[in-house]
Amino acid sequence: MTIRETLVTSHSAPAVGAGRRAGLRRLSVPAAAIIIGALALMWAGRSGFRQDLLVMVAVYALISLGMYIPFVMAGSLSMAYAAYAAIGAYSVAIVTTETGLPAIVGWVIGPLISAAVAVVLSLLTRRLSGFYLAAVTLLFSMAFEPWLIALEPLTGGSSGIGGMPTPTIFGWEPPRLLLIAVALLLVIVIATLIDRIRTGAWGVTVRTMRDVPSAVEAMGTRTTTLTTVTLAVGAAVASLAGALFVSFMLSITPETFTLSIVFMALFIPLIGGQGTAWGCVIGAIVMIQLTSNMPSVFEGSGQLVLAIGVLLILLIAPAGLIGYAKALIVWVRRRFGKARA
Amino acid sequence: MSVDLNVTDLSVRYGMATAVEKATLTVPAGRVTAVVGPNGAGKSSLALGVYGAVAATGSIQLGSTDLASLASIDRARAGLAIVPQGRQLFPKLTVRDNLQVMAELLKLKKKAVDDALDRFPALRERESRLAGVLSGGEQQMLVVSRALMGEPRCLVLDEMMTGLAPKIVSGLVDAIREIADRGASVLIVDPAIGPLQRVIDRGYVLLRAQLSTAYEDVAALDDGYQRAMGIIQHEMGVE
Amino acid sequence: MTDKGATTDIVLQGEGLSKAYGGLVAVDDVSFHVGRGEILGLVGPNGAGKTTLVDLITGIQRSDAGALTLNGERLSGTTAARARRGLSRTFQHPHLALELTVRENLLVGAAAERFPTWWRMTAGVVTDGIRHRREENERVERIAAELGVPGLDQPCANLSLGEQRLVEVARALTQDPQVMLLDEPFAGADADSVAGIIDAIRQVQARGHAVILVDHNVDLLTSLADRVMLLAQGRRVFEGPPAACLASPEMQRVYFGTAEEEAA
Amino acid sequence: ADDSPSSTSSATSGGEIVFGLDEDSTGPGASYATIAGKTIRMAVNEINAAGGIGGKKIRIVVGNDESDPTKTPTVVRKLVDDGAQVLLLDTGSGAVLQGKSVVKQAAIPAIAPTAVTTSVALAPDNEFTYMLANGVDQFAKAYCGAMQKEGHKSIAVLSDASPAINNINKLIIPILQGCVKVLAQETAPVDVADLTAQVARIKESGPDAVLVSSLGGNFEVLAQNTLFQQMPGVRRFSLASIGNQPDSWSRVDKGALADVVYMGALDKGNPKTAELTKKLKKLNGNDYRLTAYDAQAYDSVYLMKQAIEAAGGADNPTAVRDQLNKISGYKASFGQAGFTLSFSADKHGGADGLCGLVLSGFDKNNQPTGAWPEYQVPCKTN
Amino acid sequence: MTDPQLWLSVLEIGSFFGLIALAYQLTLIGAGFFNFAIGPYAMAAALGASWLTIQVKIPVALSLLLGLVIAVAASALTELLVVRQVQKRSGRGELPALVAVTAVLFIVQQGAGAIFGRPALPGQVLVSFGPWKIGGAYLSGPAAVLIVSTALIFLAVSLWMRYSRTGRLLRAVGDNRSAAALLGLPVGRIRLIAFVLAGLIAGAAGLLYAPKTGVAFTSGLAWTLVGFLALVIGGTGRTWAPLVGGLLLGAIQVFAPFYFGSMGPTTVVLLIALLFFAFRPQGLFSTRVRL
Ligand SMILES: Nc1ncnc2c1ncn2[C@@H]1O[C@H](COP(=O)(O)OP(=O)(O)OP(=O)(O)O)[C@@H](O)[C@H]1O
Ligand SMILES: Nc1ncnc2c1ncn2[C@@H]1O[C@H](COP(=O)(O)OP(=O)(O)OP(=O)(O)O)[C@@H](O)[C@H]1O
Ligand SMILES: [Mg+2]
Ligand SMILES: [Mg+2]
Repeated sequence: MTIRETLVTSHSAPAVGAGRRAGLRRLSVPAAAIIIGALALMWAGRSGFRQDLLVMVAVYALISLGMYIPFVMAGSLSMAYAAYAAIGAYSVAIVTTETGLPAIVGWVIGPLISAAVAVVLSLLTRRLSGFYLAAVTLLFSMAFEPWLIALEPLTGGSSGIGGMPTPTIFGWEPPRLLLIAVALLLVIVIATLIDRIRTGAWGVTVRTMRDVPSAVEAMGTRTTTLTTVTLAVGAAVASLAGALFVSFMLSITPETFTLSIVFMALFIPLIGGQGTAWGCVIGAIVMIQLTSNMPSVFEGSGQLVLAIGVLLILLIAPAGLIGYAKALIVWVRRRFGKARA
Repeated sequence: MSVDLNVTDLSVRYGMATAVEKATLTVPAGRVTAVVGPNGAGKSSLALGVYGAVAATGSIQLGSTDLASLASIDRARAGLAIVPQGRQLFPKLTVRDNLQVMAELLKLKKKAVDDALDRFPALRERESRLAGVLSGGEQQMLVVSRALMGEPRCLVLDEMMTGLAPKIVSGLVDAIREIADRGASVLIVDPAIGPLQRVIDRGYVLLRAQLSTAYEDVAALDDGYQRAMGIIQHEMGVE
Repeated sequence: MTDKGATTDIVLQGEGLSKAYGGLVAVDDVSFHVGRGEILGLVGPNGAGKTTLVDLITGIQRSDAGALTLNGERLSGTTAARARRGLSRTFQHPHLALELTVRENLLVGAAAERFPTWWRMTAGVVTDGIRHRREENERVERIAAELGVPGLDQPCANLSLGEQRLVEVARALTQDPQVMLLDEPFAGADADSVAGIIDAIRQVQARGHAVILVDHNVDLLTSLADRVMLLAQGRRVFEGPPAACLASPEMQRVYFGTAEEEAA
Repeated sequence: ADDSPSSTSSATSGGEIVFGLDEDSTGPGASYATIAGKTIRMAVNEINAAGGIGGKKIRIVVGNDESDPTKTPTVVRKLVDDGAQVLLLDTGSGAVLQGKSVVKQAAIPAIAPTAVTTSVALAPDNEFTYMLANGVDQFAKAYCGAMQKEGHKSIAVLSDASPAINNINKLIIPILQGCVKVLAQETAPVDVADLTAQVARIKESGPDAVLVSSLGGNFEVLAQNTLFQQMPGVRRFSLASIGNQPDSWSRVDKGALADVVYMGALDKGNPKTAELTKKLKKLNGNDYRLTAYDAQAYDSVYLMKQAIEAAGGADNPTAVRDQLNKISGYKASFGQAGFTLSFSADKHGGADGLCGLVLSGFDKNNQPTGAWPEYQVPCKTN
Repeated sequence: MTDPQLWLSVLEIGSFFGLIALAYQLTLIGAGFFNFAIGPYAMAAALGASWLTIQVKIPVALSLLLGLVIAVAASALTELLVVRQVQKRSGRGELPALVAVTAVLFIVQQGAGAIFGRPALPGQVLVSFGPWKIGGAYLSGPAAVLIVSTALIFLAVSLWMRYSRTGRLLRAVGDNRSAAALLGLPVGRIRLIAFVLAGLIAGAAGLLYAPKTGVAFTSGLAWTLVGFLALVIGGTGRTWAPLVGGLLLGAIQVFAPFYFGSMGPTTVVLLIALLFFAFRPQGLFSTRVRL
């Protein structure tokens, strides 16, 4: 039995209530993530670049976590996530520069607005199948940038918003590393939640809806409404990504979150492994490594390296890196077991 | 043209699961052989393995032709036909086009399509409708009709009667008898003997991937099947 | 043959239901009713309109004419709305999420009642993120055991078709509906599965719910049903107790085809 | 990658001076950013060949943000981590705008050689960010002069919907309205497939001349072609892009550019321009077409050099920035003869006066003819 | 809507959108997902042909042919090396394949940029004729060629789909892949044919359209997006649907700014699309079967 065969056969997910052991395991993954996050913070140290890499990992992870429920689980491809991230970013930027209210207000408003927009878009396309959603949200994404520009009094028009104050807590300016720790924690919390949602009844309903909407409908759950809810939840999470970005980069322009980020975010869950929400986190790390932290030999090759990397992962690790690791463990165990027997 | 189908040591595996383990059976020409067994026993895997639609190991001989080395399309051209279980048709093609595809695959004359349509009046009436809007039974008629195109030398019928009304079933039973009488070998695969009682000549019981030895008449087969099921229930009770 | 057929109060009633596709009238002015604890058998030749009638009742197809009442109140609206009012059904060809496990497929049925409104669906995101309900899982396991559904933690894609059909029936059972509509549950089922399904139907009946049963296994159907309705070319041609139905000339003519043969 | 981030800056301060170059070499801005990038390297080689700055050689560290503003901050920090002591932001305007605040946080002087948006050099967050070209508000004055000269009473504007162009229009159209009537303003997305409708509306409004305001590229080609087809003989004014993008000249219908007057920045009469042309032709072959990108890239490097020399080295970026603020009267390689660049604490756009602007034209073969003989802005400071 | 110039523009860009959408549709039928790399195929063909003519100085006719070869090769390789392999490894589900072709999109785009250069190049024409003035409207030679070729290509493809053996097999494979495989249809070969044909059509679209504004390596993504929209508007039910969708999208893009120019073109297109989808939920043409 080769690893490849293991990959194919070890697909079957573990049971929902596989007992007490699952309870322990449930905590072990987030705990490991926290440890890795702490190590990452140590690795970053005082290097602004490395700190930024962590921030960008968090940003990409949040965008793709936002896409995880609607796209990976429910199968509805929305192209509006760039707009949602922008909404989150602008909310924080506007709140901090214009109102004098604490930034957290922006963190709340942004996701709410994004969710509302997602609901409207989804209601408008509710009678349509998946591809229409993609088309309409694509058009929405294209129209969104001009709106940002046109709403100049609010958004600063084409130059965007700059000159934001660094985040403070009751006047105290926490060190950047601490803020990054909070950002990573946010990602871990959301990934944990979404991963848990995935295997719960709600998540299972959503995943069933993707393949057999008629069956879900026949059991009494309105699929159009459920789709709308998934899109709204996704939009809210993606919006957090924008808020996070602007809190560290301290400025935002209409061109910051564009369609290309949606295409990037499409890659992420598959790189990490679509079988779990943690795939988004792993995928974001790989993505940032491939785009922003390559040895200088690859400098100037940009998307090419990324795209080739994605293809290689798809070919070598069809279940994503997490899936590959799991298969590897199964394979090693089996070999080891056989050797002893 | 009457040829026997001889299957030796046929195994079908899905990853690590074994669906059929070294099955050896004969389907003599001119006779209707059945493989019965409970759900999940591996009957469809056996049928598909014979047809070449799933990977299988072992030898499959149709007369002197070695089928195991052929791709499924070549097996079809060598005279092997299958009624697969489930809705294995092309829903967005018209009824006629569904048959046309098969005719082209087997390089048959145009008339074969018309003959196939005429096998069931319901199909003829609906020849230009999309196959996907037919009722369950009508779809089954289409699949059966498709398999009978081109006068196959060997027929593999997987749950052929499901979803068909008694009137149609009895017509089909007669048709199968006729086909067998013409010298074709017929393999029927089903979880129940039921209305097929009339047409089955001999058979095997398939239980958890293991094929029994041949039962040379229906009564013996029925008896063997019930005994096998009894064993299962007994085991379950004990467990 | 059971003789529970004292059908006092009507659960589901249809009046003058019709559905045409172009020139083809699939269901033609059909009226029916089914009472508490009653099993209504639906038979008819292929293409008679049985599945279409079930589709009309559950709202998967819109009827051209006619009205439905459930417990005396008008039944209309979307499929989901009707399901929430107490209808559950199986599909003639299983509609399962093949990549999900059997357990997960059943869980959808068990939990469906929890997400009736957009608000409850939204709340479901949070509550399910925090706690998974054990009772739903237990229900799934109980029903799977009763029916003898194998391989709970296997993806449905790994099941044989017969096993998938059984899962389809099990899923309808996890919902504990007022009216259960089963479209050919016995097709392709082995003896054990048949016994399991019969048991389940009896239980549903015993709880006072109604069952509409479509199948071509007439022996089984007539032994189970309290009343049988015969459809042909979309019309109701006979309705009555099973024995009467079996003996009726209509049944012989349109369903068994014996009368026709004699005529020919 | 290197695992000791803190070591870099101290290690490099010894024998060399590190220029950080954020070059969009593969993204949408690649077609012009690579032109500037090449010339930046040429200028650096030239300085190094002549002994470097104060005896220290310049080393370039490169990043690529693909004109994607989400990446720009990270790329800037990477360059800083790699030891960059000054920065050249050779990327799209949107990216530069997003990068401004990070540049400020890092406190390293940065010049955006190819930037067109004036906000690059304006508050907020502009403490360390500089640009060279004339602000587009000044374009308007030149256009006004030319329009008056030709007797145009009314114009229509056709622009793409990019934020940069929106920014520019916001500045120039109010000024233009002071000298001509603006009858119609049509916009279309940058990647629009057809402009017939917009041009039809412009035609209906009946202007004396048309201003095409775009980032260049496909949009400009389409605009010039469509205007030429539907409104032949009507004078067209254009921004700088068409003159700086030689690849678009051959894509426009033959003869269609003859009616175009664009806001060039190159004048053969400027001796420094001629000098640079010679250098680049030697390097890249005789067919080489000098663009304003080349000139601005070249000047950016030399401006940095001048500031670093004045600061006595690049170890203290803030000192370099302060010296940059003191540069005045630097003779530019672009603009009309005598055009100079100066900076101060509150003037981060380098151009002195209007004569960085050179109204230019094309001939019947779509080849630029250099300074437009009809009219040029006078070089007085404002 | 009386200005013939506007209608000509609709025809011109509509034809282009339609061709791209047709290429999409063929791979959609053959492989069951949207091949987002179609736009880059078209771009690579056009950019490659221009580069071969201008830089390598190969005769135009030959470089146009080589342009087509580039697109066909790119498309065929996508199927053989990427889609087929990915689907083999990750089983059913369109997600991995969709993501894989998105990666191909970037690879073709950046690859073309690296090989043929990043500056835009003018499109090449075999013979130049025109422009003509038709009733006051200006029709350029390349536009006329584009419109006529589009009509011919659609005619050919729809005849092929309906009457040829391979066309019918392609529809069958697209309809139910597992049934096709079970019966022994040559699924792999038919899919490859679909990809080759899609590459051919995409390449032709790129070559025919490039003379309008030239082509740059970044054009691929833009073309991918408009083609996708055209296909969605048209629906996938008929062979002609992509053309109708393309023309409709063209009409929206031309007439919306003409009548509502002040509102911002993208917003208008969005609003019209929403209205359209509200009344025609399944696109213009679609085939529905029972559940
Ligand atoms: N969407 C549709 N378009 C056209 N015809 C349809 C459609 N749906 C059903 N029909 C036709 O209506 C008739 C009734 O179909 P229905 O599925 O209800 O039959 P049924 O009684 O369930 O038959 P079976 O026993 O074969 O399942 C059939 O002849 C079928 O072809
Ligand atoms: N694709 C698959 N992957 C893994 N296991 C499978 C797959 N298909 C079938 N199996 C398993 O193989 C066994 C045999 O399946 P098969 O379909 O041959 O059964 P069958 O006898 O035809 O049953 P039925 O009467 O239900 O049709 C079953 O236990 C099933 O779970
Ligand atoms: Mg089977
Ligand atoms: Mg039916």
